[in-house]
Amino acid sequence: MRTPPLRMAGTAVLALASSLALCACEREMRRFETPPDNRAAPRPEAPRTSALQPAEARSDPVRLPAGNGEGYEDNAYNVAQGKRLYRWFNCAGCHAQGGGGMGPALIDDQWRYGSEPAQVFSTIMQGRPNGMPSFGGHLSEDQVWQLTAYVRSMSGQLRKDTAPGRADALQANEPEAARDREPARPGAK
Amino acid sequence: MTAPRRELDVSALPSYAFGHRSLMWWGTFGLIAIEGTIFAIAIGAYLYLRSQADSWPLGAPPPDLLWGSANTLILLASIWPNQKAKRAAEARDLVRTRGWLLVCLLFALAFLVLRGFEFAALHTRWDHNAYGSVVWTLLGLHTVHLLTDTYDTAVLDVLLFTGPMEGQRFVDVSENALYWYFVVFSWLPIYAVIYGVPRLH
Amino acid sequence: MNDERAMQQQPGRTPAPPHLKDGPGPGSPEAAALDATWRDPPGLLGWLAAVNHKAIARRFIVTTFCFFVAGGLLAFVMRLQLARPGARLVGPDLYNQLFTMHGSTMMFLFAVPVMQAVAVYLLPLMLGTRSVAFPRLNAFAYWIFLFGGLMLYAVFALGAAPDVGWFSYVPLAGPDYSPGKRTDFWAQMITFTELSALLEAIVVITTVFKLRAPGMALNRIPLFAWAMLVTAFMVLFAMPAVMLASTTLITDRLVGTHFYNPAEGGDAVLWQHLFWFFGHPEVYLIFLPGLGFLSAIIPTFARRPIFGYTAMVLALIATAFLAFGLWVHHMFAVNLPELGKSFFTAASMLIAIPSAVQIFCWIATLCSGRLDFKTPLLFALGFFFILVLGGLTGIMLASVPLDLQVHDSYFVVAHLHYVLIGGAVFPLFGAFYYWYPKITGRLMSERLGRWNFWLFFVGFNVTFFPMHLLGLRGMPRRVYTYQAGLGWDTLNLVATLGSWIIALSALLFVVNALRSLRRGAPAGPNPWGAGTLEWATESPPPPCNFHAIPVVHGRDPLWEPPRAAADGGPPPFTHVGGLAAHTRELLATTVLDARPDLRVNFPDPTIWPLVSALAVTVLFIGSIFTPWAVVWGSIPIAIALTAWFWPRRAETAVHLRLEQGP
Amino acid sequence: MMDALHDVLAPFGPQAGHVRGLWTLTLAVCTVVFAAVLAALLVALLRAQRAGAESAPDLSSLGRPEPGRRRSVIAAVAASTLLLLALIAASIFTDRALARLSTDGALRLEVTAHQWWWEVRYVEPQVADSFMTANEIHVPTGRPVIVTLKADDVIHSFWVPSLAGKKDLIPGRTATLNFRADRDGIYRGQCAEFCGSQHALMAFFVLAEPPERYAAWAAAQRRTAGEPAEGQPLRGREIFMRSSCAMCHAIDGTSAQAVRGPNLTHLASRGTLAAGSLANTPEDLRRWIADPQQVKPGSYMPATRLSSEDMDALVGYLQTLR
Repeated sequence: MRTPPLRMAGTAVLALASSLALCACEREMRRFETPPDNRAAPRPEAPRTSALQPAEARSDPVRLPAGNGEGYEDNAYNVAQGKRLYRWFNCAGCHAQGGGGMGPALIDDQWRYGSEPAQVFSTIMQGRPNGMPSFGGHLSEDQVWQLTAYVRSMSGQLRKDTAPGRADALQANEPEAARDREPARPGAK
Repeated sequence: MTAPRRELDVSALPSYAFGHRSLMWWGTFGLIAIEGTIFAIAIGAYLYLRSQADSWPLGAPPPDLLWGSANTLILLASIWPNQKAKRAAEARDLVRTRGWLLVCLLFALAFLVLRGFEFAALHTRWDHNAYGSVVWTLLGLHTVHLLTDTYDTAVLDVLLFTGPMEGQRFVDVSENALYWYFVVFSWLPIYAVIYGVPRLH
Repeated sequence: MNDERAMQQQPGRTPAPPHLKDGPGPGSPEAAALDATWRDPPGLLGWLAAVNHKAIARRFIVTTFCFFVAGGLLAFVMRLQLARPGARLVGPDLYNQLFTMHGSTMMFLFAVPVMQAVAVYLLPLMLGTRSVAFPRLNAFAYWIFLFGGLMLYAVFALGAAPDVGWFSYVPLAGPDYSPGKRTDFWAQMITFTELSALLEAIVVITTVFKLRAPGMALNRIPLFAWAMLVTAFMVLFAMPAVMLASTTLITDRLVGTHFYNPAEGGDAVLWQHLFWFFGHPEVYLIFLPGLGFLSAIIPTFARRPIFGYTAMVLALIATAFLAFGLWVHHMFAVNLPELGKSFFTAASMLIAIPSAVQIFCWIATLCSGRLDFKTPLLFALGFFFILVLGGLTGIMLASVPLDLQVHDSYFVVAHLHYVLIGGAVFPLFGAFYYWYPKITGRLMSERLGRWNFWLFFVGFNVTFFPMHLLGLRGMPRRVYTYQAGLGWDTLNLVATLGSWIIALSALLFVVNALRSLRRGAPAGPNPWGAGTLEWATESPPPPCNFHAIPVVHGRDPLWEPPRAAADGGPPPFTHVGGLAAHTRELLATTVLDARPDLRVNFPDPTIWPLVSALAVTVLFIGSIFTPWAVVWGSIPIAIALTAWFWPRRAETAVHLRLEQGP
Repeated sequence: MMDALHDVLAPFGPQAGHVRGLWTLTLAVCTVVFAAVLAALLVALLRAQRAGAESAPDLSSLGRPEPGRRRSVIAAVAASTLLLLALIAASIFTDRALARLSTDGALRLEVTAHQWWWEVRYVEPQVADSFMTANEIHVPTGRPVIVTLKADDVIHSFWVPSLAGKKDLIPGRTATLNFRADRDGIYRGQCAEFCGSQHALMAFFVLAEPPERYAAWAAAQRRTAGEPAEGQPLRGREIFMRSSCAMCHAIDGTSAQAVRGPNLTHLASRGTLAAGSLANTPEDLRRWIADPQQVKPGSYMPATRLSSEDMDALVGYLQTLR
């Protein structure tokens, strides 16, 4: 006697499940093969100086990448990889845990060179005048996209269910997943 | 030879009773065993983390005694109305049961309000360090029990005022009081750990 | 509550005239009234509202068995991957999900719940009563278990299954190394299933203590009931540890607590202590009910009462106590004080003694009995071979030096499967063949049963015995592949072949179970000539289990019927009478010697346990994504629980008519 | 690939030897017990009569006790208890023996486990004499070794079956493991605690050599990488420095000093690549650099796509790092 509501409930559940399926899949997938378009050619023109300063910023005009980092920001694994690379390549050396230091703060999203994934990507790839080194050629493109995703998570620009939780380290500030987009913090260079 | 059918007539037996004769008592006993174990293990975790740390508490002064102690007193005092309610229930005196249950409820609410101040007086947050995490967990666990038992008492009292009445309700009141005693007495070791252990040297 | 009214109007629910009291046996109008009273309401809604222990237990058993099959298939895929070195059938990510799902399924969704499910079906029948205590709580426990298990498999289908092992060691399972929600789903699955197990423990304890038939003093209850009682008490004290552990893990991951962050004063080893304080008793939670099955099967097919009843009971209790004193033997490779380790070595070895006592008592029973070689007995005998072998390798693992060599190697994989499959699954299959006729009214095919047993026995040993050698040759656990030329190839291939045999035998079992539903020979009340009370009523039992609750005069009531006193004194009571037939009224007896104590009103079927379970599910799953779910999620729960406990005026009126103060 | 020993039952040092002894004893006892129990069961099954379900149960045991049976059960339980006590004693004595391994003039190592490789640091009194390597531990035969165990990320476990039992490496804690290799040989070890995607391919090797061979090897390891010859090797180093390699790896004597991946100063002197996943041949090295995910899915080494002559140059340079 109660079939119509049941059928409705059924369809609702189905719809919910399928939408869940989509987000869950892209959120949780771990692609272990290297993307075919992944270029990491060495950079003959710029000699490497040190691990912290792989190369001076490039003077040639900024080239934005084709894509906008699709498949990286909505994937928890890639964001986590980005967090690891942020630690490995000592980004904290200048940007601290996002609070900023020698380099600008990253926990607000008011960025001099734009906060779009593509802009962050080219900032990392090509470097910026007065400090930000160019990692192009020293990092493979998927690594840079992973870093980009993580850097954006630091200012709460990512979905909460892909942004990282706390690290197994001393806590500078709250976990990325707990952050909301903040307005620019005055004084942060 | 096997005996002829002979019936054991139980129709005259009581249909409810207090204490361990009632099924409710055993249900409550089970809950108390579970919750007690959880508290014990949480305290164990606290002491374990302390044993791993060079200094304790980590990066915070010991919590202020004021609110915690005040709460302990209120909680101990709340035994009295509970005992009254239990007695009244076991005497099947509906009016006095209602009344005393109401008093218990007031105690519980007062306690919950103070509990808020208690959290503030911990001087740490769950996400500061392991000490903060475990203290908040201990206090949080106990608060959850308070909340549930308070809600339970409230529902029961509303039922006594409005709902259909039968003897079994008195048993429920009596078991509710039993559970409240557990909430009270489980607090004492937790109080000792949260407020005492950080002051040990 | 319009659904309540809908139920009141169902044909099955027309209340019988209140004057009817039970007592007259089957066939009487009272009997018909009792059946009408205790039957679950018809219709879909009635099905969802069911509280009859047999209905819930049947669903529970079927559900756990489905999880068993699912977990088995996962293991089968793992064996295929490991058949050859360097195979690429599944990659590391999927493999890690497979073995995590396999372990979690078998431990949390099969082994413990299936025992409780069988107990929920059998205990009231064995103890001579009409329901488990707290039937609505029992229904709630089933629903919550079902939803927890479904959640885990849903996320597996979505490629978001946990992948850090059923033990989820931090920091690998922590926020820094397990991104995404995979581990959170695992942690909440724990919360679901352990909540269910804890509630079932309360149900079992209360049922065994308060709802026994008159005369069934504690020293007369069937050993299976003893085993379940001891198990239930172990659950009360073991499960909270893992619930606390999974909660702290999820708060570390979601709200940034630092229980397991060494940099902020946390400690990864704390997790291991919490987990294994639960995890080792867990093994005995699975093992003790298995012993209970054997103690039910062996006397029946040896045609004599069990030898050494008291020793058996004491052995069960001793096992329970010792089980809490040996969790550290899972952590010998962690640098802990050596002296402590020696203590845990001793405890881990001495726990073999209670098991030995029971094994010897069973052998004594068998050798002085007259044997009836039916399939259940075959599985019981299979237990002796496999469990004893597994127990002996367990003694090896209890020794620190040996453990440091074989710990976390395939030797342990072999050991734990010998213990768990030998100690739990073989008795469980035996129990299934033994009680299937009681549950369905038909016997399973003996021929298929023997094939089922021998294939399982052979396949099991072919699969798992080589793993001992693999471990000794240095093959670690939880590897998704291995390189050629390490001397592991052949043994792995053999193990995989064995897994095919097991799969075949499991298939035969399913076929047998399904075929016998229709084609099985009618069983009658007591096909095995057994002595315990569940065989006193017809098969399948009527909704009220017993039309007249029997009075018990011995440990095997059907073998020791009441006898007229020789000196011409008053004849002994044979059955109980005087319980209302038009409402769910039950006899409660005293804890120790089961003297009649109370007439207890039992609640009617209701939809609210299901609704509450759904509300709890919303909270648990919501809290994976936002901590605030704990706040807003608790409101529907409060509402549902209140509606659950709120008495209906109609019911109360009925109760009042029967009320009698203490 | 190096064919190496990794068998609990084939010990090549005192530690594994003690355990082997205990194993033999325990196995003997357990076999006897197992046989005895099965024999008893078999006797029971053969002696007992047969009967069907319809036959009346034998209730005689209710009336009178069964002293004979009780005695045999008690005897059996007593016997098993004694055997267990004996095994406990044996286990504890073996423990003592393991602890008694003399560590005079021991070689000191520091092993740090990473996902999914082993960093090995030889700690010498003079800092200058200390040196780093990865996934390959050379030890002098007959000299005790004290290994300090640390973990960089998650829990791992250090296990060389032929030499000693395992020990966990836990972040935030340190542990030590002592062993001694009494015979020359190559002993395989592998991570025994599940540690993520590549737990399966996280092997290492212990090479026990005569003291003089060890000394020569250590001396070679202490040398920094020399200037590569003009042409291909030199170009290879340029590529190394300018591609992603230098972001994670160190080559002593060059500006590459990163510590995220294995130290490559003497890469060519090692038997395997990627924690025992590949033989250290030019072809496999190429494969590994070009696409690590093909060899070790989930490993943290990024693919480096180079033109084939660049790759030749790079591999050529790495081959010179002996």
